[in-house]
Amino acid sequence: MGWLGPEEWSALMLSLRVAFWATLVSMPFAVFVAYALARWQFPGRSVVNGLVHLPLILPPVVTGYLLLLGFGTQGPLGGLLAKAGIVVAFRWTGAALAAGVMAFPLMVRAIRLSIEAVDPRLEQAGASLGAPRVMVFLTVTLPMILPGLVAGAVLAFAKAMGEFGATITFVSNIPGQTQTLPLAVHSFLQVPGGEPAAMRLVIVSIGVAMGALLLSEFVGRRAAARVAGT
Amino acid sequence: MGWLGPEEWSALMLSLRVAFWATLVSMPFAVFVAYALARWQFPGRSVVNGLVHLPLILPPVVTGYLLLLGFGTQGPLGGLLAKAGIVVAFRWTGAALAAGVMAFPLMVRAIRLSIEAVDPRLEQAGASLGAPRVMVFLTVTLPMILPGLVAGAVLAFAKAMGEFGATITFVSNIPGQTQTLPLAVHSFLQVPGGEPAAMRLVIVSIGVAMGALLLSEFVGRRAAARVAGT
Amino acid sequence: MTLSVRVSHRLPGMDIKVAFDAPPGVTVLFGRSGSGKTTIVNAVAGLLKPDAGRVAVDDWVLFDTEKGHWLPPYRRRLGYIFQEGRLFPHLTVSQNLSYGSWFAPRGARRENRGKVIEMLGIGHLLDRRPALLSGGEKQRVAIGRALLASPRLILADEPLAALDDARKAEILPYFERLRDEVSVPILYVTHSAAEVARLATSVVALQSGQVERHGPAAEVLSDPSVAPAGVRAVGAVLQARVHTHHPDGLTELEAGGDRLFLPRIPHREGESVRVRIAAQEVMLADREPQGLSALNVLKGTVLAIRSGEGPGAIVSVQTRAGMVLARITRRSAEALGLREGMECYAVVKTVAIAPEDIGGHVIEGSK
Amino acid sequence: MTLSVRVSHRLPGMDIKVAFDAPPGVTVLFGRSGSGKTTIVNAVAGLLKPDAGRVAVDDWVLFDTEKGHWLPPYRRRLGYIFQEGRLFPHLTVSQNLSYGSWFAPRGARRENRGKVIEMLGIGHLLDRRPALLSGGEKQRVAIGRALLASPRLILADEPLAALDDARKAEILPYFERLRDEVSVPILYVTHSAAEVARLATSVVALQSGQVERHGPAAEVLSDPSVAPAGVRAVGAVLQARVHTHHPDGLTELEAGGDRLFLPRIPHREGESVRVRIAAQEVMLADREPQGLSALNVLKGTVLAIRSGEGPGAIVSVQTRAGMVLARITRRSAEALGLREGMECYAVVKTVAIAPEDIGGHVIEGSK
Amino acid sequence: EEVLVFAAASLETALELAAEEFEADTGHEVTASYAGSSVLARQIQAGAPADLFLSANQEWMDVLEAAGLVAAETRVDLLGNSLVLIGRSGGGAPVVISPGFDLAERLEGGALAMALVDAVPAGIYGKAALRKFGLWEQVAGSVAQAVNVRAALALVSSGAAPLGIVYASDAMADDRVQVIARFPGDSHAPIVYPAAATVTADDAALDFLSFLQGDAARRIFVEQGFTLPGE
Ligand SMILES: Nc1ncnc2c1ncn2[C@@H]1O[C@H](COP(=O)(O)OP(=O)(O)OP(=O)(O)O)[C@@H](O)[C@H]1O
Ligand SMILES: Nc1ncnc2c1ncn2[C@@H]1O[C@H](COP(=O)(O)OP(=O)(O)OP(=O)(O)O)[C@@H](O)[C@H]1O
Ligand SMILES: [Mg+2]
Ligand SMILES: [Mg+2]
Repeated sequence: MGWLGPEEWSALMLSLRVAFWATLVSMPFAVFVAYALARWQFPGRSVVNGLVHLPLILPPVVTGYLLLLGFGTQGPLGGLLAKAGIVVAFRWTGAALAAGVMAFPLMVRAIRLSIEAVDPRLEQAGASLGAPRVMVFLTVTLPMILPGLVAGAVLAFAKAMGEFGATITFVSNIPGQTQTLPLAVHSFLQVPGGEPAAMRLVIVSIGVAMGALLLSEFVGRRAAARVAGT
Repeated sequence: MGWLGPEEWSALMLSLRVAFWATLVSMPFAVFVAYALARWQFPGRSVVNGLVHLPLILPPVVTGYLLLLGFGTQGPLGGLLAKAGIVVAFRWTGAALAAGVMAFPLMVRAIRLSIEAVDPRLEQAGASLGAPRVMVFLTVTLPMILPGLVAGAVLAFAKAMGEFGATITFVSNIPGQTQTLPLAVHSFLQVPGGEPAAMRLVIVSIGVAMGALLLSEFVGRRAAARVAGT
Repeated sequence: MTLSVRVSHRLPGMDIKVAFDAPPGVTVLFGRSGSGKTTIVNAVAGLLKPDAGRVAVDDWVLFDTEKGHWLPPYRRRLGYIFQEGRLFPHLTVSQNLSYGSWFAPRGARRENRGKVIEMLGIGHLLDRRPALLSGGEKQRVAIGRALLASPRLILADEPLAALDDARKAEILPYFERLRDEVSVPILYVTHSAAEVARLATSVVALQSGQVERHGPAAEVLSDPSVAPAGVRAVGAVLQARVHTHHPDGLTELEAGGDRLFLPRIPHREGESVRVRIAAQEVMLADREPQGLSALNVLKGTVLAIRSGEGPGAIVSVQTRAGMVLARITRRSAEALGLREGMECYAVVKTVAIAPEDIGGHVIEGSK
Repeated sequence: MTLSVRVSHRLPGMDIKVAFDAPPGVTVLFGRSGSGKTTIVNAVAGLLKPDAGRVAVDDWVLFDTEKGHWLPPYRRRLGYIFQEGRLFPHLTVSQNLSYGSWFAPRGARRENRGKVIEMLGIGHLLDRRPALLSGGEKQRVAIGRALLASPRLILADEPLAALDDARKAEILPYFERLRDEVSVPILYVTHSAAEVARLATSVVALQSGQVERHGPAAEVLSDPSVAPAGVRAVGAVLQARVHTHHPDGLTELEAGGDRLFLPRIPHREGESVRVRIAAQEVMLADREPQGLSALNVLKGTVLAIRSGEGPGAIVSVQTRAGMVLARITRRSAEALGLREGMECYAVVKTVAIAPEDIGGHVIEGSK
Repeated sequence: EEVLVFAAASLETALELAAEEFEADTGHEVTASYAGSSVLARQIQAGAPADLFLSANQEWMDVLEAAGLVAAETRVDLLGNSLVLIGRSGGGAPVVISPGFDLAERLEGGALAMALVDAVPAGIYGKAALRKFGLWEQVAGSVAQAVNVRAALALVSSGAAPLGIVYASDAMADDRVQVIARFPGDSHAPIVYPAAATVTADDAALDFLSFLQGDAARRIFVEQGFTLPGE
């Protein structure tokens, strides 16, 4: 691609990969947590709720720092993951982890709002027709929260595309490995005369995110229209 | 307060003020934009939608930089505001503006999801009983989206409490004026041995945000329960 | 106030195309499930913008697609009782009831809130939210909400469907009063023969989005070939006066010199009432019946015999009390040798006249 | 299969406390709006956990609070037709109909989908989503969804409320078949006298959350002091056989040697049918009536005369065709000098027997 | 072979040019991660696979050395820098900073852009220099502390702040700003960029470290406005 240099190109591809996986992998957890928060009463509910929101409240640098402590090569969780064959420290996987963690509260909130809007009487109807709880969730709740799921996913994706502070703190700014678009933008801004290059990358990220947004609007509207019946 | 130094105390108070106003002032705009996106078809809908999400997509530094260009003393919008007696450059008002802008997409999304979940047939019922559009909104839609509004507000508040990149880029770090908690945390983290002080501030922000969260849960649940009738 | 409706609208799977002018009173929309009743009511309410049409009450035009005129719903001053309730879930019953009055113009006629609440039997529910109400309670609140909105036009889409007979009997008179005293035009959807017979000034029978038959209630209801509410709805209405309340629980009416006995009705002696006598409750005899349990025997002459496709025939008999319709089998008609001008006796069981078939007031075209 | 229900539950504003054992067949829950019918049905369905109680079908216990036993709703194998539809908005009509079958055990008896769809008249709607259906269409889909779920217990909460008479007449036989052939226990809520009369094996009359009266349908329905569906529901059921279809549109039945004429019914000649004759459609005479349009005159003897508080009395007359009930005024009873053992004639208009009062099969306790 | 350098963000331009030459000379590949010194130091503490660390201040290098994460024998003071007061281009005549200088008046009510004065080296040096001339109290309330020295530069070049204190190397890189005054080298602690190899570094990394101390690299650094230690 002529317009983007090879490094920029690789930053773009990396960002896409990071954002995609961050969104995809965190989605099931987000759905589960959102469902639990919306529908169950359990001790420690507030604590879970608080934990979920933590990445939003903390300065990203702190989140990154905590991730570094927990998931670094020396960190306890990092060790666990490494045993499972997943190395996150200073890898793109770590960038995805950081982006996923940062985007998690947004996703959970969107999904939770949607779940709370589902009429429990429809879920009851499902149960009355013989569907066990899990099947009620899959056949009634899940399809009905699709618009919220899409909204949550696009929020998460956008956030993941733009995440900077936690990523650079956690996995550093290594070109080709952890240098996502925002980090590349940041690097360009550090260099005198780097603004045009930075602007180019900003435009690229906007383009990608807008594409995702348009797509999600389309999907979300269709899902909503299905339910509204129009 | 013994535990916090006077500077830290002032950073806390400033953060609260910034987050409070950022949330409060952006709320009506967010409601309006969310309603427009949810219920109206107009040319440029996608553009508006894209613009709203921009702060989420852009690295915060870029957002801060754009704010600086637009709302700085030299910026066109900054000039306009200054004529209206509102100076934002290097003031806490600017920090609030930055936080508000960063939190805006989160608020809009939450509110929009809630609006989309309101059954338009209830709004029709309102109209059939003689309520003009605005009154239908105020008496039917608004009360019904209260949970979403609360969710949006708490997301925005949390985000505003944690906002760092755009704030420091836009209004710098002026103790007592623009040094919010995250900026103070950041400063502490820059110097070796600053971690304990930083951690103290982090704990304070977590405490504040959890308080807001608990309150919002309570309000949101009550609002939802009213509608659910239990 | 004449309600004039002209609506054409294309739905996937069905074309709606109706036009009718309804005289003052209650216009009942009648038709099988899916025949387009709600769609038409929605168009009148302004909740659906039909492809083409015009709806007006006298010269107050609600919309006219040709002239590009469209009154938004909130300016139509409606009392719309929706088929599905549509109560505001975040408001208490009391607030739901008040909702319309918040927006009613200052000078508007107001229904007596206390009376409406009492009639609907929802006084003990005022502080509840709709989610905690039973199906019928919801429906009653929805009725109250519409009635208390000071409407200039009432749209009622099966308002009594979920209610028990006793409750229905309490609410129906209210609609009658609106029709007769307050003269609010009412567009009323129902499947119930009793409600049609009791309330309708005119009936619009729909079939697949088209008007199948339209005319004054008495006329449509006495036409066996249409019989929109099923043949059971065919009947005639007599104008009578309360003569005596007897101690054995019967009320004696006087109609054109003839006497009618009914189970006690609430009207005062001397008051005039409308009595609907369903055609299928009437037997005919060619001589005065002896030793029969029926107390009401009206002497008259056969005016006409109309038979449809089925085994039945409708015989109109002119009595001193007014015209009475009888639905009998063609076989009986032949056996009795009925023919126009012949003298005969109409026999009506006392208990066959149900309380919900007695209305308190005169309506046009009812005689 | 006996349905045994014992539920007590405290609601704000009302205490529900009921206990009844219902014989196989249809148990009709009857009562005014807000009397607790839906609450009880919900408890049986497991959607509401009552404070205390036990519900069982024979020895299959759905729940028993005392023993801490609670079968989750999805294991109760229900076909619950909700008062408010509750169709899945994101599924097409066809998918809504299939929903229950996705979870039915392999071996479960399946209704014939095509037949159910045809009976409900929803074949043209299969690809639509519920939001695009009319009120009655939604209700019909909801009925289909429940019937096609291979239920072992059917709960029907006013399933026919929004339907026209013609449609009701098409659907009622299906419930009869479920009752008689498939013997699925059915708990049925309705306000309609015709439905009670037609379907009910036993009736539970509720008042403010308490059982007011409970017993076999025939018994409860012929008791004027309760008359849960209004006195109009009182009636007797005759067992008859289709004798001849006459060319003039009448069907002649034979019952215990007596003849009954009805407007044509669809049953084949020789087939046996149940005919319900509403008490208020029957007149009594002390001699054989002459020159009367009624074709059905049954000779019999007075078995009992029961009068309630009103002006009416219920007279049971033993005829060769079976016991017939007549609701007449006390005044007439006196005028005719009716007393037990006296010979009399029951007169029934041919057309007064409506098609929906004819069922195809025998039920216990119906004779 | 690959060399992974963790370098302070302000070194980026110069280091990239030097790395290019080194790569051309040796065929090794240099990858650099640029971020704040504190961030990089913490990452090395957390086990980052860096070969070289180029810090913008001594403290973080001290921390790593004390922790035994960098090889003490490889530590050198690679570069120096000087502090300047800058304004927008065409903004007025250069001055000499002295205790009597009316900095506040020169600000005309605007902000003085600096890097974080308690956290980022450029800010710490700047604050010390202002103190030395007795100017700090004058302006303390109007100091806009940017997240790093580049951001402080951006505040000036965008016009948001009339004046700023940055490194000479930064001022040179942006032609929208001009140097108004230079702070004498003795007005603050010496500005030094220490460099060291980590304990896991291989030969290629050590080669690059020596290359950075060689003439070719020094030429580049000077061109970019850095000074050499001891000069
Ligand atoms: N969740 C609840 N909380 C409080 N009261 C309730 C609740 N649900 C129902 N009720 C009340 O309990 C009573 C019985 O309700 P239920 O729905 O069982 O009535 P129903 O007999 O089905 O009436 P309908 O014929 O109107 O549907 C009603 O007065 C209703 O207001
Ligand atoms: N938005 C829609 N899109 C497509 N078809 C529709 C829509 N709304 C209604 N219909 C169809 O139009 C027909 C008429 O619907 P309508 O609601 O007017 O019927 P109805 O006469 O009120 O019936 P019911 O007595 O069952 O309420 C139905 O067949 C229905 O399926
Ligand atoms: Mg309808
Ligand atoms: Mg109910």
